[in-house]
Amino acid sequence: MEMNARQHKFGMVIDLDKCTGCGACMVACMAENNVPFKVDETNKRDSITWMRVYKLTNGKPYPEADACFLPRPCMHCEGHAGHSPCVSVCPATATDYSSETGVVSQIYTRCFGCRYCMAACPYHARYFNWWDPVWPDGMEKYLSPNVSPRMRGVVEKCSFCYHRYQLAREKAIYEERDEVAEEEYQTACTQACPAGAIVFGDLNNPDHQVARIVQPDAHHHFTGHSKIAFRLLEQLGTNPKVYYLTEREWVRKMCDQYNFGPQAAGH
Amino acid sequence: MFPFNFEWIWDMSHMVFMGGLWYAMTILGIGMTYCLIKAVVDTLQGKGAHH
Amino acid sequence: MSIKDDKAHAVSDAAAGKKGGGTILLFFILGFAASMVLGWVVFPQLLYSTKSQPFDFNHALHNEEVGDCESCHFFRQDGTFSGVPSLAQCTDCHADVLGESQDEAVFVQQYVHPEREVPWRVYSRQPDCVFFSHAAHVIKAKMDCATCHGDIGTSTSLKPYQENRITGYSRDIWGQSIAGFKTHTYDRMKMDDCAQCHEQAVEAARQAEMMDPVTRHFRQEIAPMIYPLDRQAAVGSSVQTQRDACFVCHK
Amino acid sequence: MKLDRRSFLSFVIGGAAGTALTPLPWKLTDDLSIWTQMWPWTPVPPDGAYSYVSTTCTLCPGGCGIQVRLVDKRAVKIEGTPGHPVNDGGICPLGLSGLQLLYGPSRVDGPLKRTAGRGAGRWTPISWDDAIGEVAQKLAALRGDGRPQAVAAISGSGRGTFSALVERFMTVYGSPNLMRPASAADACEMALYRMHGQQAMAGYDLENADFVLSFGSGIIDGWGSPVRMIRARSLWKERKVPLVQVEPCLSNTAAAADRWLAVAPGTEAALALGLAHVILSEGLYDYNFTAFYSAGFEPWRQMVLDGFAPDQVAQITGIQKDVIVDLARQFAKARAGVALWGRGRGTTPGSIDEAMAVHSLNALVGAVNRQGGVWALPEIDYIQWPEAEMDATAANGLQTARLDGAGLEPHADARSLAHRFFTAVAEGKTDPVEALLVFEANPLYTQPDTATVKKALDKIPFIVSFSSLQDETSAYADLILPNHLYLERFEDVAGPAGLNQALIGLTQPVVAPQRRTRHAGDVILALSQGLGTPVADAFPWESFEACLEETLGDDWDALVANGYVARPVSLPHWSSAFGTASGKFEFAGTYRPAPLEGDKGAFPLVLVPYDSMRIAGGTAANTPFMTKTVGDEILKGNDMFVQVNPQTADSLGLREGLYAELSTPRGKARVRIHLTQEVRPGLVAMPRGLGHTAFDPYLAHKGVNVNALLGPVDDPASGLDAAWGIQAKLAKA
Amino acid sequence: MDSALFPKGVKRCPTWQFALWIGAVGIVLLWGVYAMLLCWLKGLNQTNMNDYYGFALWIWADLAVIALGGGAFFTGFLRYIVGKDELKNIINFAVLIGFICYSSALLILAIDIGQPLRGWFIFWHANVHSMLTEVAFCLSCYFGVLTIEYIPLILENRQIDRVPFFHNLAHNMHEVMAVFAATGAFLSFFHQGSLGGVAGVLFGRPFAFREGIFIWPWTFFLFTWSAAAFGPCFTIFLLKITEKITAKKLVKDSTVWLLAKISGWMMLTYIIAKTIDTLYWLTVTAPAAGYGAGFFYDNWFYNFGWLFVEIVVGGFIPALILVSEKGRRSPGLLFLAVLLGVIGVSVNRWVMVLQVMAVPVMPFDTWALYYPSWQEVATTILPVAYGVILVSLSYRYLPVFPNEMELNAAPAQAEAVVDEELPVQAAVARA
Repeated sequence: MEMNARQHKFGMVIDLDKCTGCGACMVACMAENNVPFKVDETNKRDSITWMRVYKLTNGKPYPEADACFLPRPCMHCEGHAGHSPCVSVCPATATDYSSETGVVSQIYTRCFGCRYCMAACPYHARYFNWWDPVWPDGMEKYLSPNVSPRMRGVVEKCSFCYHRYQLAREKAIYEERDEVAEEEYQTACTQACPAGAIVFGDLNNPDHQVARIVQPDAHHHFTGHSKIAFRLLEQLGTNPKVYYLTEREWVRKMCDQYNFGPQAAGH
Repeated sequence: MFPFNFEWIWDMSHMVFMGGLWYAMTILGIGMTYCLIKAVVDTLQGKGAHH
Repeated sequence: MSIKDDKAHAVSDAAAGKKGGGTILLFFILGFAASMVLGWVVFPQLLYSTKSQPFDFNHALHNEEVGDCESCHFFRQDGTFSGVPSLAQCTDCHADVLGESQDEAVFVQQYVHPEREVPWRVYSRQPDCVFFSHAAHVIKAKMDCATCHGDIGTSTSLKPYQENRITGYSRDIWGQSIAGFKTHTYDRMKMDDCAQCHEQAVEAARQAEMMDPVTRHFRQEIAPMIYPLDRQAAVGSSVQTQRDACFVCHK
Repeated sequence: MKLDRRSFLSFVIGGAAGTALTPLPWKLTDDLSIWTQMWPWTPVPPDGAYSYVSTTCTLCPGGCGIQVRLVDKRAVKIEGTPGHPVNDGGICPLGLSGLQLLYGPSRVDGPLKRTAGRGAGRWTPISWDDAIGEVAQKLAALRGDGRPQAVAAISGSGRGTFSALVERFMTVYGSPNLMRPASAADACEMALYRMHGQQAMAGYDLENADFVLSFGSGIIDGWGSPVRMIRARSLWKERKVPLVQVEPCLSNTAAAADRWLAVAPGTEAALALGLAHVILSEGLYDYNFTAFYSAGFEPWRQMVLDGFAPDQVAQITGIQKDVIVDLARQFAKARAGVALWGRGRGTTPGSIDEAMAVHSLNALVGAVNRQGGVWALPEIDYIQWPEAEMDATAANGLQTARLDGAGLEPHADARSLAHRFFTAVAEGKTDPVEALLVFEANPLYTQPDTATVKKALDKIPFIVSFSSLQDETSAYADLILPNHLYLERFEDVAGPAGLNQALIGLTQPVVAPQRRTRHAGDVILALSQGLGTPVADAFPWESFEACLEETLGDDWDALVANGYVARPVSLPHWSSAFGTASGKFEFAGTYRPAPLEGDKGAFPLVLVPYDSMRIAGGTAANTPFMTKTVGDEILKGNDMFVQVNPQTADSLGLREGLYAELSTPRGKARVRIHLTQEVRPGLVAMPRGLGHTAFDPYLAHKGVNVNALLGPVDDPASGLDAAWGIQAKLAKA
Repeated sequence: MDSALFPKGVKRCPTWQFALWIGAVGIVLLWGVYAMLLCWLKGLNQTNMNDYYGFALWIWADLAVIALGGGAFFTGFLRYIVGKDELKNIINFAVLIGFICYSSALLILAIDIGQPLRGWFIFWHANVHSMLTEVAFCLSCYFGVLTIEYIPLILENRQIDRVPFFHNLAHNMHEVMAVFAATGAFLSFFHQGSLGGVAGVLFGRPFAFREGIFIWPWTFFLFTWSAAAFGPCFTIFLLKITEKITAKKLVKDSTVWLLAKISGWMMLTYIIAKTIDTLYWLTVTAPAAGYGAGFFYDNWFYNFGWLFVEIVVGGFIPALILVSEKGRRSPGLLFLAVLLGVIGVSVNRWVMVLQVMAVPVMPFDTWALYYPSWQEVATTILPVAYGVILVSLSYRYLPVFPNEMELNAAPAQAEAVVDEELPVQAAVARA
């Protein structure tokens, strides 16, 4: 509860030209956030991966084929005034948009599993616990106390490692500082990425790297100033806080949905 | 649901939506109570005994 | 059964109804009274099982010896709170029996020597989904321990631990009153109780803003136009509830 | 008063009305929902004090620094060490999920003795004393017979103190038969030995290169030290350093490269020489280096000019002539261009000719021992133990020929040829091997042609595995003496693969041993004690930890605190850099394509394995988390997909998702088809690292082990395994 | 045996036959109950739903039965508010069908949620911005209304009616029924609309998203409209089936024709509105989000055929049959029209739930198709079995059809014969 604190807007910039598709972000996220696993995880439609790396291909024949990897965390959409696609549909207020941090939260113990938010999310960033989370005997020892394991029957998703923000804030309070420094609050995927493809920080803070890279334009729906920056499904108006960078035009066209619409020409 | 619930805000949405709902529920409640009480009174007055 | 029989039956039933009015009312009252006793007296007895602590502990005595709460319940360098002391902390003094109490003997024999952590039952243990920052409350908001924990620091022995058979939590979370009433801030520790306090704070801030319309107008209307990226957080950070957002207290 | 139906009804209604006015229904409703929020079968991780321990990851040869987050005494997360010279905070999926190995179901609980047929999976736990006693007895008996050479050992790593300890043990025991699984690093080492005249590792100064030409190296697919390579590649992106990938299929590296040259498989050396041709004929090479510091330049130059003109090379490689010319010019004109070699992750050694051809290309532009080039780094020489005393038995044993033929003609400069060992034993052409000790290796899975390996193991009556995990080889052993896992033990890591620094990393116990395991180093010390003088005398240390501390000497404290020490590298000037007879760099290497195994008529396609960062392909196996990241176009249920070009599939009547039988001269497997334009027509690409049969249900029986379908092909120049694929056939199943 | 419970002056099949019938349907019911218990005890992994199909067969079934159960509110609305007295002959049946549909919907919802024991959070922690909250509240309240409307019918059972209190209660409830019906109509208009809003507000799902007025997307109005149009269709459809099975005429033709006519005009106006909505969405709304029309139907399963079936086969054709006097008076055409109508509205609910999930919003993703598990099918059939049983019981014991006696007054059979004496042969024909 920080009254009149500076309004943060935590966001991410992912450089698709640096991303190698190694999957470290996915595993870092699973390890950080007590994500469960099953014996068979090959049905990707019921496999919980808060951070998922998609493989995009340009569809051209050999040897003109090209591929690109696109890591997809929760976009923490701001929508219009915090009404992201998933937040306003939740009937039990189990998910929420924080105007203080810009994080879309999810309370697992409040969620009763109607899955409306999953229907609402165009990014498939929300996952349902179809099964009880079960760890092989003894393996529950590695579970982190900072993130509560989710029970069967509820929806979960990427939290931008909010617990790290909580811990960083506790430290700041203990040291009687007002603010958490940029490097003090970084998500697990950002920290792990061997390519340094993920940058995380406060989009509202011009000193933060994310803000410097994309320079979100507050007067134009927070689109990035950079020519090579785009947001996934920009046209839907979800106003996501995850920006992507790539020099490859085919990737940008495929992802931001400007290819069909009337504005196909200009971006 | 109720003003003392954490989620409650005194705003237009809550007043219109919950207001409408409580209004409807009140009508149903009062209606049913009326029917029940009247049925008890009628019965005590010996109405409805067949033939 | 013929129609004739039916008619006869109905008439006799109706007659019985008139005669039995008192009986019916009596049974209604009986049922009512029985359920009241069941719900208000028997049910709470059944709902909680009383469990004893591994051994008794005298807060008052320890407080006298070490001087303050912080010696045992302290903040770590990273701002986290240590909570219930670990065995290692106790062993600093209690490597061997110091006093004469039976409880201390139990402690030293059963826990200190085999190096076994004491399985304390914690009255204030919250569900795993709760994130609670002692630093935010004690250091930043300068709250007293007693606001939430009551006067446990001056107690001379541990009260019995009443465990809810369904939820596994201490009765102190719901409160001793089965109806959920409370007189002190520390009587209950449910989400509503956290919310109550937080709401007062949010409300106070809102009032403060209301009192100064110029500042309020500047903050809410003018400033965002000039510095679109440098907005101040609105009072109450949740878009849904206009209060604190979920993740403030949940993990 | 009459107790009738009505009274009862009245009682019930009264009860219901009353109940609604008590807390009972409401409290029960609330408590039941709290119960669902706290189901007793959902674990609650205990909280505590947070701390970090710095150590080194040994799950691959990359040598990344890791720091393990602890909550009280529980390890809860592995993270990369910020500022570490190798990985600077970055970390790979395998390294991240190490705790799943530590606490996982694959761990061997304690010493186990086989009670039924090999591989039947029936074991009885025995005490450590009995286990060590049994091994010591067996070894003592063979030594007593005067046949110490009948004991063979395989050690996963060739470097570090533990490896030295094993080597010392085998030496004083009297057996020359110590092998390690070969990789591209061995071929590279051998190439450097021939061209530089020194025993050295190749270090690549990639951070300072300004043009990178990779001959099939999976730069971001696990080649070298994987995290460091990925970091280097990001650096190139930032500095606009071009990366050109020469590879038949669109690997992740090829997709990430600025330019992908879809070369005909197996003709990479020809392309290297074609580039050399352009550089030579256009005079773009480093005159200073070739003229003053190299030997054999003229004949090599003549060989290149005669046989590798761009249009000839275009014929061989399928790369257009002007592309070759253009690329050669760019490479030569770069200030610090460097060419890399070693297919994919470098799991198999490959042709040493090819290695030398690529290295010659580097030499041609003077990229040897130069900033941004290739450096020959001698091993860090900190293991300084007094020479061990040997008795006659040991001396006689060591006189016998190595069973794998390494060090003997025609492979005099080979140090270990593991694949030949298994083939020789399986074929029964050698003196019998009576006992095999396996340290940190899993040959039954990682060696090509696993059927032959199994046949070889069948002929060895006594196999002892020291594996911490229930891998395929330990499942086939007679005794398992489980080592601590890397997070529970001390170990040193010398010089991560391909690094341009001299670095020693320390692995140290982060948590107490989770199972009844013992450090394999301590077990060797105990075994040597069991064997008595003179073997015991060679091991004066009380414990492995003591040995390690003594060996590392002054560095010990810094290692314990930071997890690593880095030593400066001073590059010798060209005039003193080479240890060859001429004292100069020797140009060598040509294009001598080794034919793939199998008849092209019966097996018209070519099977090539590919590597992925999401699948651990070596001794370490996939963790549940990693398997979770594997796409459903690779693995679906237990079925594995092979990737083929639609053109290839069309000709065989195969469609997406169909089951097919993939057969090679070495075996066959049931697979499914995934069509992709990323694979060259005529090739069948298959991931390396699946198809485990041991470990745990989260890993076992998922997919097919590519090594079961591949066979080794001896490189005539080195004796190492030069196979990069095998002829194959794909038919509808 | 149970003849004393029959409504006055009507004929029913023998008890054994009825028991056999209930037993047979009961087996299906038990199968559904078994599947339901599996879902509750083992969790939703028993279904074939997945993270792409969070909403699947059940939500479709929910939306469909609520649309089909719309006959209750709309007939009630016409009867009590508009004052079409003629409809009193069918209102009981409409209420019964509505009661079945709504109780089924609530049951399915209770199975469908991941945490049934926390289901009450939707009320307690209500988020008023969510269409689903509105649905939950109005649905449960309207279910209460239907119960209130259904209770007098139960109280009118010949034996219950003899108890003075119950007789009086039924009488009093009838007196104020218009108030209940009006409240019900109010609630119904909203929750039918909210169900449309459930899909229509999903601005992240360009297949579902519709613009609209204030907080309501066009689907909000279209759903209410379609429920009003197609609900009565379903009532007539079930009436015709019941008449077929019982071999009796139960409702006067004039009543059916009136309802069919109103339904027909509602349908015609609805389907025109729906067509306009579809065209606007395909040419304006969806392209604005970056999607062309072809994108949504570019699949072997989900193709333009669905649109044709929904709008032409299940929309215009039945509407035109019903608005024409000739059409609705021909028993064959009438039945065809109500059948097509039922199919049409079910298809509409299907695409608004399942195709929404199937369309790959991220262009690099693939179409997601799914087929339900047997547990999902069984739990979806469960309400059907339950409905059949409730209709059978109500028909047998309650005066559902006020005109039944009058319409089936066979002069040969005197009132005295009503009960046990009924010949077995005749009963077989009437079962």
